[in-house]
Amino acid sequence: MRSLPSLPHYLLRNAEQYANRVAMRHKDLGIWREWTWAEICGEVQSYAMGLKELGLCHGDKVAIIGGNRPRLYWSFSAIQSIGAIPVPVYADSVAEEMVYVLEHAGVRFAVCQDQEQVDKVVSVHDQLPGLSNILYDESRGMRDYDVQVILSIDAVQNLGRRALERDSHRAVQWRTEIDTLSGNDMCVMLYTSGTTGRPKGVMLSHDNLIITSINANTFDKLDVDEQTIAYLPLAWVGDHVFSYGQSLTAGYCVCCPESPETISADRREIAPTYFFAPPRVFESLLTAITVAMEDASRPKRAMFDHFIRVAKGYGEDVLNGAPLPLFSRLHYAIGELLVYGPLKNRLGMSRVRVAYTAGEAIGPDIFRFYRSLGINLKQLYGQTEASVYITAQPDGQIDADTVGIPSLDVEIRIADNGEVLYRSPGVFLGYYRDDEATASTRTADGWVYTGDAGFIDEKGHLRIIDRAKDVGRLNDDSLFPPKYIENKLKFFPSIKEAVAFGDGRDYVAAFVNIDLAAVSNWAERNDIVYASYQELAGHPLVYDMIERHIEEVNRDLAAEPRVAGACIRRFLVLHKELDADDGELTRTQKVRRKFINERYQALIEALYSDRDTQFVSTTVIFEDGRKGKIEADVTIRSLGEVPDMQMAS
Amino acid sequence: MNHARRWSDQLSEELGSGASAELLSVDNVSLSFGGVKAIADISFDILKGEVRAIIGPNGAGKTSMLNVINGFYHPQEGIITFRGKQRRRMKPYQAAASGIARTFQNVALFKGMSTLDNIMSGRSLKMHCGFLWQVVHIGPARSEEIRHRRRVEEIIDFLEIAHIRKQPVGKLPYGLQKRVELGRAMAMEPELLLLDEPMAGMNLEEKEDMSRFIIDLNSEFGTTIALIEHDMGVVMDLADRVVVLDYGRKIADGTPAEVQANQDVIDAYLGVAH
Amino acid sequence: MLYREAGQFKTSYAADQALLPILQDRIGLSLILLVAFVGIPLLATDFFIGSVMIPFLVFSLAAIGLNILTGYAGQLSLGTGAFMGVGAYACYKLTTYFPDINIILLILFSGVFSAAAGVLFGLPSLRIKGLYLAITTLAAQFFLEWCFIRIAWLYNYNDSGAIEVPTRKLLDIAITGASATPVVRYLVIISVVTLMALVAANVLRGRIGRSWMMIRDMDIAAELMGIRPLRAKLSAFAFSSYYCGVAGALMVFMWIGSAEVESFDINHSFLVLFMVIIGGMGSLLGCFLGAAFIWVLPIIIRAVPQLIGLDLLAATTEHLTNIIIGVLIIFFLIVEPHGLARLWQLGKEKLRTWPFPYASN
Amino acid sequence: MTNRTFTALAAALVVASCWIPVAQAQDSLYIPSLTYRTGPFSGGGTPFADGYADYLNMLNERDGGINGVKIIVEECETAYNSQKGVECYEATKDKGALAYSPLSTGITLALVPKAPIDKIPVFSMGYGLSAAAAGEKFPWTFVYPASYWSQMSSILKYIDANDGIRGKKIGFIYLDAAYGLEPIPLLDQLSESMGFTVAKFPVGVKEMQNQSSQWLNVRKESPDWMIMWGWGAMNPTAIREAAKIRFPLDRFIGNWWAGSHNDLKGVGEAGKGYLAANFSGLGQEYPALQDVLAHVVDKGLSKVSAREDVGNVLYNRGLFNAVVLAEAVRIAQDRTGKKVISGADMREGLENIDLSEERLSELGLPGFTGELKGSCADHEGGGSIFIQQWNGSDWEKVTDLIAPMSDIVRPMLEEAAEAYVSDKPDWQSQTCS
Amino acid sequence: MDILHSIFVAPFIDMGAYPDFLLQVIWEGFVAGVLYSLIALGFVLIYKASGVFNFAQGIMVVFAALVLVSLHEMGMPAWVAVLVSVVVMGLLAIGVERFVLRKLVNQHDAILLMATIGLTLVLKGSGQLIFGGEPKPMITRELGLPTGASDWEVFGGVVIFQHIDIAATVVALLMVLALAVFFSKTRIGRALRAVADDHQAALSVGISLHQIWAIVWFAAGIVALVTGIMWGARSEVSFALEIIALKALAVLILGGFTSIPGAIVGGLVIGIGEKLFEVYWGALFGSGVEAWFAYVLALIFLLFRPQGLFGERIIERV
Repeated sequence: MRSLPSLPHYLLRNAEQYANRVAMRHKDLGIWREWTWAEICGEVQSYAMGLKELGLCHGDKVAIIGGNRPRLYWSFSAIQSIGAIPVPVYADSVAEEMVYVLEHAGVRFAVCQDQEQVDKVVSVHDQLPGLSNILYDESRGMRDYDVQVILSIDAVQNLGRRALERDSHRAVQWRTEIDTLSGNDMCVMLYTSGTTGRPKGVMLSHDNLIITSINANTFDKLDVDEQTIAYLPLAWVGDHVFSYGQSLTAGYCVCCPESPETISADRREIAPTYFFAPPRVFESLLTAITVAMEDASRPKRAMFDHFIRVAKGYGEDVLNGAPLPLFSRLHYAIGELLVYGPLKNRLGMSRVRVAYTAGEAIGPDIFRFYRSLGINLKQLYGQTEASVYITAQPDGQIDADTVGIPSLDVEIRIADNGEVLYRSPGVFLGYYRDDEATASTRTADGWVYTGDAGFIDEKGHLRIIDRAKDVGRLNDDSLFPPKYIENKLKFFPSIKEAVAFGDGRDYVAAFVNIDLAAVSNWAERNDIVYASYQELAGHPLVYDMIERHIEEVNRDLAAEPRVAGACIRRFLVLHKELDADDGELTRTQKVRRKFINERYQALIEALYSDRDTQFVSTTVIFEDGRKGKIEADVTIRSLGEVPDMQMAS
Repeated sequence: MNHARRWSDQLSEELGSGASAELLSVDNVSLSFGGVKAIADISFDILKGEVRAIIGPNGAGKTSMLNVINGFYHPQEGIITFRGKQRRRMKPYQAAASGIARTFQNVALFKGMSTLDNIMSGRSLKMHCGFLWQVVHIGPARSEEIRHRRRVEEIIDFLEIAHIRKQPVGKLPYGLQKRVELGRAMAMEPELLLLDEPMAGMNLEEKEDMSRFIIDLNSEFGTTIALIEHDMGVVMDLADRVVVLDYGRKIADGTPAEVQANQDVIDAYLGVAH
Repeated sequence: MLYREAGQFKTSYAADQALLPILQDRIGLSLILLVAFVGIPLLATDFFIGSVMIPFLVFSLAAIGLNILTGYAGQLSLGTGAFMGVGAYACYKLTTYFPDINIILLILFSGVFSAAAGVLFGLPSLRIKGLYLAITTLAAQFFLEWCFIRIAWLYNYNDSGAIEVPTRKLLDIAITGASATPVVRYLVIISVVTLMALVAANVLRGRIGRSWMMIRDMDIAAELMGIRPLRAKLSAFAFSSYYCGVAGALMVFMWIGSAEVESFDINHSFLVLFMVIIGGMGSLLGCFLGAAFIWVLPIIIRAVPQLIGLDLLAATTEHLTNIIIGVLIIFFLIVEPHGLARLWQLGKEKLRTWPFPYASN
Repeated sequence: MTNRTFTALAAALVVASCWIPVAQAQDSLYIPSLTYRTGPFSGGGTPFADGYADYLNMLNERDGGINGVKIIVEECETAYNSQKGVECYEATKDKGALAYSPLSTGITLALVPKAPIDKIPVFSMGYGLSAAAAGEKFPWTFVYPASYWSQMSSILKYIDANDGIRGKKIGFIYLDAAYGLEPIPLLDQLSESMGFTVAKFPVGVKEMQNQSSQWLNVRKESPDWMIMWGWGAMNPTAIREAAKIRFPLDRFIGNWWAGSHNDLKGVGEAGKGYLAANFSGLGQEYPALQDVLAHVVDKGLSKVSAREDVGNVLYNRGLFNAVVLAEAVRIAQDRTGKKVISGADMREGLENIDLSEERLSELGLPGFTGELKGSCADHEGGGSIFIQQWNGSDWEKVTDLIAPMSDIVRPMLEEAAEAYVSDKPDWQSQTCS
Repeated sequence: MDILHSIFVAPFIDMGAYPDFLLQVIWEGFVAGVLYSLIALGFVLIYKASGVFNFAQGIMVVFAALVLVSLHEMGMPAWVAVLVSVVVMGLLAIGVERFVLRKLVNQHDAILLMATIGLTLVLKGSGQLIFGGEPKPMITRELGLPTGASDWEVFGGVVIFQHIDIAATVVALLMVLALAVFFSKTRIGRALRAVADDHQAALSVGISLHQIWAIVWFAAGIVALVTGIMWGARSEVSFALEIIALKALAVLILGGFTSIPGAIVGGLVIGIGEKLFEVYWGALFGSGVEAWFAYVLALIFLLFRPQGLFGERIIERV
């Protein structure tokens, strides 16, 4: 199928081809409001006209700040339709973080969801000389702002409508203008949240998005009947592709939840057929399931456990359509009736045809758990620079440890140092105003460095070990892949976060962050009394439990020759939760390794000494914004015995 | 970009210029129960659009004052003028019909109903559809119900309680119950909203939320508010004018700053013997 | 477990406020109605229809009446029996004077008279609350009972002092009187009860129903929200008594076929009250569950010794029934004071959240 | 889960109990017995039910049934409650029930219109609808051996014979319900023709044991005679109250439901002199009763609590009820030639009943009651009663049979029957040649 | 005019014309009132101490009397039977506390009321199951209660006093006195009074709430037994008595739920009132007005004084 030149073209196509199909839903004021493609096209048209009235021109950048709201998605289309470039910004970033992006992109307009975002932009407006207008979606609290500069999307659309009324020719003009867009034009600029350094503006073209979207739709046979729920950050490439690009190209319906608190209820109501969630979401869902089942009556729990075992036994085979004895099929069918079906129903996943997880490694147990229930959960590997898709698992070829085969039209190469490179139609135009970085990432012949180390296994599936630059070596020269180790640790429900050290050291040591929900539940069952997170984290029995987990990880590591030298010798349980507000995690909840190295210098040193405890004092920012100090004596524990490599192998 | 300015600032200027109309005035009102004087000869007024605080130590007659204003108690003496109409005796439902709503010191929600129904109940006065239509629940009855539901949903959205929309209120945490009660009073779209200790028993965060709602309510919808509150910080932040009661008498009336400086008020709060 | 609600979303307030927003409930109710309207008339024995279903439906309707007053509007009443009597006697007089008007219309109209009686005896509710009011409704009960005997006009001066139901026809099929077959009477009753239950559900979810619940939950707050207590309470009395009246008329005209004052005595008030308590105050479903429980359980208890071949004295069974019902009432109050409907509600909630023990998210 | 299991079990039971086809009587005579051994009137209901069941069981034990066909007596408890009575009726009628004796005015009124539809006769012996004595209008209902109105006329005859009723004031104290209201039309009618005045004292069902105001009124009105239509706890209370206000008890006459041993047992000596109407014999000294004692009571097959209860007024009345039914069965068998008969055959048997003095002796009940001969038109049979008096510890028969004033009563009955039928267009009547 | 005459004039002329009869009516009303009061007293005892509106009080009267009579029937000497009956009522009290009240602590009033309605059914069923449903004569003579009557010739007529009625009055009086002494002079009694005001206070006296509930139910059981004996002696012991017990509810309205003097005065007002009304006005309405008089009187009374004769005025607070 020949693709159309730009995303607005797809909007026009859908408005014609799928005119009366529901394109978008939004739970607003208690019910799901619906818009058909034709309606959306009309809204976008008047919106675009209004933007033009306000003086927005081809090539202008427009920041979009907010949650998953229909009008913000329409903003993308409206902006793109007049050749301007939308720049979605993470809504939870504070004004100081935001100002860099806005300033760097040189935005002319900012489209904000509500007063909160408007206030942020207003508070830094003096640093943004190019900013001329602020638009907002929700009018609550907005009545006292200057209506000349700060105006609602509704008002803009009214402007547009009036303009259209004045001059009916404009509608035609709008379409002609869209026709001038070409596939190579920049379509959107996405700032990567960068684990290191400043965010970079990834420029993606219409073709990047359109071709990858179409390829993805083809790969998973997604069509106009899909339902998906948009709940991930607008500024993240994934949402832009899943909820915008793929929706436009396939014509399927995107549903926006009512509020962050109601996402799971809203997901249950919508029951999406196509669903993406980072491993974290699946993990916390599973934890919630486990915790909730702890409270179930004994027979029910026994039944639940039984059928979960049954599912573990042949659920995956049922999903893959492998031949099975009749009895097993029956057994599984009963389980489907009693457990899996209802469970999927509660999770809002009973209609899921394709579910993806990516971004990080997912625990194999967690991964298999969902698959065994009959949810077609798959992994993919992607990047902003690739318009997401690099590799993905095709149906029936699923393995928890791999990220699948190269996506359609994607080529993959492994560099000598183990770094993965790819080349695809989705490869970005370049970093905005940063040719140097562009050049160092993308070779002249179009290969892009992913920054991840990995290898292709015998079945042709890609396996990712770690960030290429993070893979270090111990003093005895054995390989140290920190993230690989951390992920193994994090697969235990009681461990929320882990940070491993070892590069240039004698042995591997680790920080562990307990998962409060899981551990407090465990503590309750074991009659452990505690007053605070800190006390629980320092509890000897908690240490014992963590120690057992680490021993298990060590056994696993020892079993793999490539990383067998990286067994953990010493660890500590952190007295506080690693927090994005304190800068310890990125907004996407990734560990800021460097920052932690600096902040917890004393603890790290203690890990490599023979001390049993170490005093530490940290400054934290509380939820209400006040600053405070947390002080603690953190216990350090050595593992009695590291598994013997020979025995293991 | 400096154009953004709070409307409340303008409002206080207007108040200062004395342009605002009197919404309610209480003139020489006295109330006693079997010989015990709860309110003795109190007069004060509430201007349209302002936030008026009534403060005073425990037992000062604050709640009794609210009860008099909304017709639950009938004062033995004195006259109440609301929107230019004088009255001495009035049934609570008549007060409600004339545009006075209130919340209660101890949450007085309808425990058997959901959040949604509780707030819907605030629309009772605005619903008029006849019995026969309700019986069949089509036509006007249904469209009326839906029309008001929409309005109620806006309040739910305003108060950020969408996630408890369908939960029975009895089991909600106290702070949320107070919020629902405010929503119920808002649903009446009153001219005058009486809030009896809207922040009693709340933690700091909840108090901040509630303050924000009260300010927004006052500024966005122009609702006149009279509130009883113990937290002086809150009163000083919210109120345009304050009246201070003690042992059923008025001892001070003025802006927060004036009242704070008043010696009688300081004595009353410090518990100087009378 | 049976409830699979994923994918059921509402795009309008009308759908969101529907009586049965959940698809599975709609299917369930449709099945029940199918069985009730088609299955039972085709398959069940006359005994089952005549002595189980018809009384069950009549009492369900009476229980709806009482539940509206007690469960929804919070006004405890012990006068249900008498209000049923007013309906029955009114219907008798109406059909005497207007023999040509369809008896179903007359039955429905006779409720108006008991509604009027309800309003009259509801007047004290403005000043009297709770148990005190319950006792004053006893005045209604005993005074009306006395009227039913003393005012011979009410029973057309029959020598027997009882009302005897004449045969009345609809489309040439006898629907009252001895020649009306149980199936025909059953179909009439179930139609009336279904219709009236629907009406009750509609009224209860609207403004009027809400005003009753406001008065019940917090009468002071309700008044300060603009509800006029007298109007709300009296409308509850009227509406409730209307239902009781129609139930009474149905009881006499469609079930027993004759009635003297004993048919409306205080024990009936208690019987209906038990149904409401066991079924669940403030629940329409509870009315049906309670009526089924109180009416059908004794039939089962009576049948059990026979089924297992035990030769118990009829009287012994009767006493045992009393004891069992009494114990069950206490048991239910201890286990679930809000009745069978709440148990069903909890069970349904369990089914909805299955396999989780509660709604965790 | 337990909850659901319970519900399921209950549902299954209902279904089972309601859909299992009822066993049709193939080779037996099925006679249901609507009893009330519970409730406020159980004091009267219990001995009646005992006598009823014992006689039929005696026939089974002694003769192997009637003409060799076993009788099945099934009790169903009504607690004197109309709704339960109807339920009992519905539950038993399809088992081949031959006749119903509901022993309650309320239930009788409910069953009378059903009888012609279901073709099962109602035999309300000395209670129920007086008008049912008119057989032409009520082919399916029988009130042998006398209607309330006949009884009232006999009682008035007794008063007239003893004291001369003209110019006297007669007090009528009655249960304020359908049962007590029944004889009032006749009383009013006769007061004119016989020249006496009537003072009425209703006793509410709830006030049965609280009659002091009624009797204060009696004292105020000071009637010459008192007649009582009472039942259950009303009777002893009334007699006590009468004694309290010193009303002469030998001028206080109860109807046949107000003159049992149960009523007077507790009153004892204080009730001495009290009179009551009756139509069934007293004591156990009848051969048939001896048979009952020998074949049933002594074998432990009876539910009577004490052997001496056999022969009590209500026991014997229940027994008499059974005698009439058994006799009707025999007649029906003779007339139809079938051994196993239907309800319709039973109706014929009842209509052609003929208990002559001779026949009674054959049955082992010589002089037990007056002659009873039914016919198509006459569903009352004899109509005679006798008066008995309480001697402080037992009843004594003090009069011979007193025939009713048929000349006055009969036309009134016919008229009442006419009135009953008038507003029922498709009522099934019969014409008697 | 005739009607007005017969309502407002004739009855009083009647009363004046036969004062002896008027006295008799009042006496009869008084005795009935005493018995109403006794039943109401049982209600009040329980309501005061546990806040339970004991609907089963009426059936307890029947049950207690039935136990007594049946025990005697089984051959037990009368006074032994009385003692055993007391023990049975004690067991009943403990059972009710243990299996009903304790499980329903802190429940709503209405729910507790419903529970006692359930209890009514249980007592009714088990009473009939064990002792049979037929009315039984009270063992008046065996208990040494007087029979017979005395005449008092006055106003040219005669007033008859039944000795059993006099005895009932005396016993009721003694009962009230005994309760008064019990409440004011004994430790448990004081605790009971305290519990009516404040549950915590009672605990400080060292008696558990459970014990207190058992004790008041026991006390109410004894009141029921006495009531049963007296009423049984006037008529018979039968389950029909239960309905009459409902009249005690009207008495409670008049007297207030928590006032013992209220119960007594209320009982007498209703007893005397209904007899006077029935005898002098009843004929106007066609007699039988006693069935509703008490309730209608209570209703009218409530309209003017919702808090009862001895209750305090309720001030509603928000």
